[in-house]
Amino acid sequence: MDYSIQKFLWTLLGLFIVLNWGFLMGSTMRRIGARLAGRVGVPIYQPWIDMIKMISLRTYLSHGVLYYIGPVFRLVGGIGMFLFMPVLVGSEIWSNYSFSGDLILLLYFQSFGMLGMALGASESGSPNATIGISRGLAQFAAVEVPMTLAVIAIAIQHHTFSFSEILDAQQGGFMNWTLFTNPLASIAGMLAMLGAMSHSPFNLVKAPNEIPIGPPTEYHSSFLSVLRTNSAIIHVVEAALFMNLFFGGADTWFMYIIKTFFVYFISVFIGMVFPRFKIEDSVRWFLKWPTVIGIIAVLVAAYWK
Amino acid sequence: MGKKTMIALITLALAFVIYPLYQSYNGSETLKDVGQYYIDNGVEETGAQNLVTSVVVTYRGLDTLGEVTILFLAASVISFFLSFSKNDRIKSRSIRSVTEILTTSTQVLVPMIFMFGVYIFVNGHLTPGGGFQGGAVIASGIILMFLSNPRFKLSHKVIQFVESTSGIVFVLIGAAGALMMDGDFLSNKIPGFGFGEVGSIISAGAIPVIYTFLGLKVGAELSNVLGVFVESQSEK
Amino acid sequence: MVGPIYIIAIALGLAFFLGFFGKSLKDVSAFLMLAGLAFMTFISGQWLLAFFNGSVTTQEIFTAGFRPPYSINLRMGYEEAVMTTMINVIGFLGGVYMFKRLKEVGNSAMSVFIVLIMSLNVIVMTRDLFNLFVFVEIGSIATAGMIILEKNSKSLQAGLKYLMATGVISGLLLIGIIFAYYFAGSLNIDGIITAHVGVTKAGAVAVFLIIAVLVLELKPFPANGWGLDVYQSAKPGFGAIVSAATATAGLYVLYKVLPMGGETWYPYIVLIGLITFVGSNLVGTRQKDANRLLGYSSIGQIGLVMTVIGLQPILGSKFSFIAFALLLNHYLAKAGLFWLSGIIKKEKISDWYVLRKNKALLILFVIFIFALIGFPPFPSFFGKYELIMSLVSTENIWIAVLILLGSFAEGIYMFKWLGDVLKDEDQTEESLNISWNKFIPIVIVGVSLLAAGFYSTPYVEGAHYFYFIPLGFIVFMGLIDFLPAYVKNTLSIAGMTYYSYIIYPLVEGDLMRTIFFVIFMIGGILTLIVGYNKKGKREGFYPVALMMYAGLATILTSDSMFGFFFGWELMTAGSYFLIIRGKRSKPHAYSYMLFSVAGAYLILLGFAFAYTSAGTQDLIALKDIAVYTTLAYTLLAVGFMTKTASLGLHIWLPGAHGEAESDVSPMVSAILLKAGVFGLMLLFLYMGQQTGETLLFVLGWVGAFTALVGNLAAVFQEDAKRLLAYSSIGQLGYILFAIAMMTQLGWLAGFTYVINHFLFKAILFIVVGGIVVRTGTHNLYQMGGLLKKMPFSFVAVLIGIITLAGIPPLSGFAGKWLFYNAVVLKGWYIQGVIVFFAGSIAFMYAFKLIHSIFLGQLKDNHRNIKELSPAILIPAYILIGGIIYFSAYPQNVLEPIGNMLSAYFPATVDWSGDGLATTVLSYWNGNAVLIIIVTTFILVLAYLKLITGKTTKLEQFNIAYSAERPFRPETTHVSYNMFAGLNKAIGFLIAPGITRFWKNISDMVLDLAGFIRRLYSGNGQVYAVHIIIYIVIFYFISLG
Amino acid sequence: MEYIIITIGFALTIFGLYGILSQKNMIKIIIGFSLFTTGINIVMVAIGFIRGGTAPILDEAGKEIGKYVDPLPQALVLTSIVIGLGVTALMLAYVMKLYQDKKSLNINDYKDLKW
Repeated sequence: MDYSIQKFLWTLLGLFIVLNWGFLMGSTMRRIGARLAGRVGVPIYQPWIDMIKMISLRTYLSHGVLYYIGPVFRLVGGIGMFLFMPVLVGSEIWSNYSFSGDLILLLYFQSFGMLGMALGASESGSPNATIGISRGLAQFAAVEVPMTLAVIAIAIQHHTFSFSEILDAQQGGFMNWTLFTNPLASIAGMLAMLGAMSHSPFNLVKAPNEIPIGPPTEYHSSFLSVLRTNSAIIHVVEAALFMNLFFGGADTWFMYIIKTFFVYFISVFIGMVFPRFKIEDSVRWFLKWPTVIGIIAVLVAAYWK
Repeated sequence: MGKKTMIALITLALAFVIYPLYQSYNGSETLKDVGQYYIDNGVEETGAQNLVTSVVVTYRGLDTLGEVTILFLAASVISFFLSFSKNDRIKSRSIRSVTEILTTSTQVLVPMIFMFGVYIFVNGHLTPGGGFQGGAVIASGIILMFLSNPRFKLSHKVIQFVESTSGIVFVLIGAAGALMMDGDFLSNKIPGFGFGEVGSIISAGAIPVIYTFLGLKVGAELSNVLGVFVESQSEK
Repeated sequence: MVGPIYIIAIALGLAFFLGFFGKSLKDVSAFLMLAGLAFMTFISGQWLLAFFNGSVTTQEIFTAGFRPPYSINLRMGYEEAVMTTMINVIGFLGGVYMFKRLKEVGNSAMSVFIVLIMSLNVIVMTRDLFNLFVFVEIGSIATAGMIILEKNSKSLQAGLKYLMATGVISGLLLIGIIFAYYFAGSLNIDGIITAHVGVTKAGAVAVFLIIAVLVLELKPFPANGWGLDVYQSAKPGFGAIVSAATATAGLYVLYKVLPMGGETWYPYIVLIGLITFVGSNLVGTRQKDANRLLGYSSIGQIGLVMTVIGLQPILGSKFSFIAFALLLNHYLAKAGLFWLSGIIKKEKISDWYVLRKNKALLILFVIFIFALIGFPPFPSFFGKYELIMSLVSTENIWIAVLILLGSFAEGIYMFKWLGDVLKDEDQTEESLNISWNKFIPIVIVGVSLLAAGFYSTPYVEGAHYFYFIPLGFIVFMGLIDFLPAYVKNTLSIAGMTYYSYIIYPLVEGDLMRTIFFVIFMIGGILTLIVGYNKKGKREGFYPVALMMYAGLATILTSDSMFGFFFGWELMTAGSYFLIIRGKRSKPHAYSYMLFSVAGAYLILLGFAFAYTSAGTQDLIALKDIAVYTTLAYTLLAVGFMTKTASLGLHIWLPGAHGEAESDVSPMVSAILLKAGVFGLMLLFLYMGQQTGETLLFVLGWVGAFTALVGNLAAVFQEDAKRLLAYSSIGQLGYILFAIAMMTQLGWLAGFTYVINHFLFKAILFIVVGGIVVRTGTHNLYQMGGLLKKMPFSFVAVLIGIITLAGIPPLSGFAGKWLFYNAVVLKGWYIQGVIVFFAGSIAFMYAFKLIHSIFLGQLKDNHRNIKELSPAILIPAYILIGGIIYFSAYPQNVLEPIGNMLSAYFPATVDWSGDGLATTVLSYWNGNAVLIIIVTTFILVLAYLKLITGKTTKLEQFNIAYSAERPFRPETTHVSYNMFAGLNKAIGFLIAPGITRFWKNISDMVLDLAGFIRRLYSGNGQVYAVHIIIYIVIFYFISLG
Repeated sequence: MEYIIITIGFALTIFGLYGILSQKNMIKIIIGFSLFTTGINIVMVAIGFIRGGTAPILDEAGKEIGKYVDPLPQALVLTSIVIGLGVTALMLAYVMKLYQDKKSLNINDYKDLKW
């Protein structure tokens, strides 16, 4: 069978796994959150039901072409991130399309989906959407700083931007994880992740009670289903990204699931205990502590090199 | 420190600047070679026994031409003021009363003054004096006329005519020198004007002629200036 | 040949002769006067010609048939011939100009005028001191007379002040002369020179008095209040004579008499000249009265020439050209300006907008201004260039600096004036009535200025007639300005295409130049195409646009520093006029010009250092400059950075680009800025990594902060075009940062940004400019929802901002990728992070732009708006084609550049056949990324289509909005202060501190000027005191 | 003898200058100018002086002495006198006009042009 087709099918499979794992993880988190709040919470299979419901809706209202294209952009953004990142360490089959670009590509590809979302949502003309987007962008810009610092620190440390090499460097015992070999960078990175995941305290972007669910305000039915699909994927992928950077990646699907769950859980857990930041506060916050830590991390790394 | 004192100081500073000149001066026994040259060759070269005249009219004739021009300019510029004050000219000037003595003495003196002036510039190449001096004397006669008769008016036509003719003659004589082969502007070796015998009226080539016209011109110009002053005057 | 002596004979004869004419024959006398002046001109002219052909040698003219020192002699040499011709020509033209007025006043006025001109001739020719004195007196009396051609109390006062001043100084002159005779035994200048009277103290004082007085005749700053009053109150027609003819004579006399004192005096003349040039121009900055302003400028220019005269021993063989070029330039330009003032008849410079009623006069005015400031192709440009070169190469750097300062001060008020003329609200209906006799002379001097510039070419190393070819075309375009726009547009495009075709061989083979060639020329043509959607004549647009492109082409093709500078200034001038065409762009064009001029002077100094160390004008001289290395390179870098609008030098850009016309913005933003980049790149390549270590490091930081501040400011803009303008600042910051790294990757990134910025900024400015015109507003929050009206524009902008934000798969990402590698390899981590932060901010304003214009709520007044015209969209889409190609095959563009760069830097990136780029750190396959993303996109789109049934379109306001339907788009369109949160957090970073800084500096200058000019109390007596004080101080400096 | 002359000359020059600079009445200023120029003229004459010399007129009277002063400075003086006269006349004319204009002879009243 032709290699490229083979590759394509394997990747599709991986995508499918990730998607469902994303759904499962999401509902689990909601249950945990509910328990912490003393509620029962949704059943585990809730996301699948939602999907079916949304897709099977009859009425499809559209604000225009971009409103239609927006979710596509968004999902491509999510899938793309999945594609450009190897899933399992050292596995040729599960390396997806990471040969066409590395960490840098991934960092900038985040914006792709965001742009699409922004375009689609703001064509709807709903002020809530636009407000949400503007906040999202501001926060994203701030989060980028510690993120970049962490990435650069790692790049200095391992002298590469390529995932596979970063991962290889972390193999052989958890003491080789970046988390331990380069704790400062890891802290900066993880703090950045909180923003990237945009859970509370950094979820003013889609502040549910202030501007009903923010950017996706106007979305419903199949459009929303696409967005949900994406968020399921993106959560896993984001988690996987940090897993690969700091937690030595995963050599089996089992490790993959464990670690992503763990990483994701951190962000959610912090979200449970902290109140929500105003946008300017979160921007200030990210430009303060995480940035300082990041800078120190970079300097240290540079010094060691 | 008052303004005047400051100005005094500044003036003194300038005095200090030029003091070395004063200091360096010691009346000399001998002439500079230029001066000596004039003494030695002046008479032969120009035929005038009054060397000042020969220097004024010949050696440094260009200066003299400029001099005349300056008077001419002054007169012309001041005559702007006439056209200037066309509008605000006071027709009826309050006339001073003039005493009998002044009028009579004027009638006696003016002709003699004119005569004297003419004498001075005609003999310019022989005795002290010359065109300018003579012209000035003539102008003084004119002043007297103005004083004696406030209504007296100079005829600008006449003045203009005298002025222009004499000026042109001067220039022409100068040019005549240049037009001759190997000749120079304002040289007084011009055919028709013999050097004659030094010391007599008819001598020194073109000098007497030039001086005569200079005298007329200067006289005319000075009187012109006076006239303009008087006319554009408005006493109330 | 007619002897020079007849100048005197004719003039005086005529002057006296005019007395015969009564009031009746005024016409006859007037024509006689003109005839006389013409004949004088003829005499001196024929001598000039003879000397030019070398058919005669210097002639001594003796008077009275005796030789000097016993009699007065005149001299007619080459120099005298030139000077007298200049004087007589201006005399004749002035006579023509003042024809009517002189006739009114009468014969006496004509006589005075002709005598004045004659006296100036003699002053130039005479070799006898006392004779000099006499004719100087004639000159001043005649001047005092001419002043009151303007019959009012002011001119009377000016006349009296003038008489008092000249009276005092001529008295002192007389003392000097008589003692010179006393010591030298001769009045002949040559005799005195040979006598060396200066050896004794007293002799020195005598010489001092003579020189000091001749200096004072030139109205040196600050002892020149009387002169200024003359300029202000006299008839402008006569002001021209004073400024041009009298000054020429005076300067020549100084030049002639200076040897009497020997070498020692030259430095003092330099000092006086410099003080005059700088001081006079400085004080001029506060002046509001046109004629007095011209007075300040005249005195300044005369001071400059005086400086050059004093520099004679230093300049050596170049002296004649420099002095003559500067003198002639001043002579023509100032005469022209005074004559213009005589036509305008407006005292306040702010009333000069009436000049716009007559295009020809306007153009002449512009020519004169630019000639005075020393722009190409005017003689002063060549003169100043040579002057600075010689000064610096002879270690007289401070003189050079002061001269440039003075010129800059002159620029301050001249360009203020020009701006007022070009832009001020025209409040009057009355039209200019121009009589031929006033118009012709101005045209003559204007044309002579151009000719003089052309003929200065052979005297300057590195100058070619080649540079004048485009200028010729520009003149042609100016002449056919009456044609409709589309014709001229076609012609311009044709012209540019052809010229590009001519010069391509010059850049061929040099990849770096080729890239900029494409940007400048092809980009130029594309932006010109946009011009097709302009209706009407579009007067004056094409000449200046072409001027800018001609300058850019010259910069690109010139192999000499001179050529580069020529092109640079040409480009500056052209872009200035392009920018000032915008409705509200007067102040912005002004600050643009000031920054450009200052920058150009810095560059000039840098070149001078290079010339000093290398001894050649070839650009290669910039390679390892030996003298003042750091200083030289810093000057050059800062000079170029004024054009790239780096932080601190950027304040002109937003307004200049934002307020410009819709198709000018792309020209000045996407194309013009690259000239600065080109300069910097050249500089860095020549400078090399080692030499510029610290400088480069600093520039790196500057670049980073420029990027941050520029982008941040863009985020908070509500004005669409200013947003783009600020974004340009940011982008140029990236480029500066990238090339400052001086690594192959850094430069690759730099080039990528250069190309990308050219492509997307051109697209964005073209389209947004078009939209601004369509919607009739600059404000983003007044647009919105235009997507449905202008889909093509939307796509163009979308592509633009994706590239801008560096989002994969488009070519913007190539820059980012190279950047990351470069930064980590170079080790500029922190700067790098700042730049990346700036990058994510760029994404914000990119979104704000597209959202506010195309998305959100459509405004009621835009309901029936049309898509942009093809003239705009076609160029935009051609550029998009460029982006797509670059995105799909980055290798094809970047690999050759990389190879080119590996000549200068170690190669760090290599390309495999299938478009995979690898560095030691990282890899990226643009081609693959594009394919993957496009495929995924299609699949996902198909999936969505699959799961989505038939959609129904919603009404505009049919949205979930706090449970009610908004009814006004204004209240629902979120755009104003969009990123309030960010502003609260880090808005303080863009507090307008830098603008305030420059404001304070300009205030300081103006206050200083205001303080100094209180010297000019207006009291004639005080001016006399000034003169005495001046002499005393001069004495204590020179002899004390 | 000649020292007295030149001293007087310089003194007049300086005094005249002081008058020009200090007096407020324009007529007086003009008088200052005449003093100034006169002083200079005297200096010029003194420059041409030769001890025991007589006027440079080579008639019998002169020939007896046989020693003459320098004729050149005298010629120059003649010229400069005339020039001085021209200037003075012109100044007077100006002052006259200014007076008709503002009815004041104080130079401080004529400061319409400044800065």
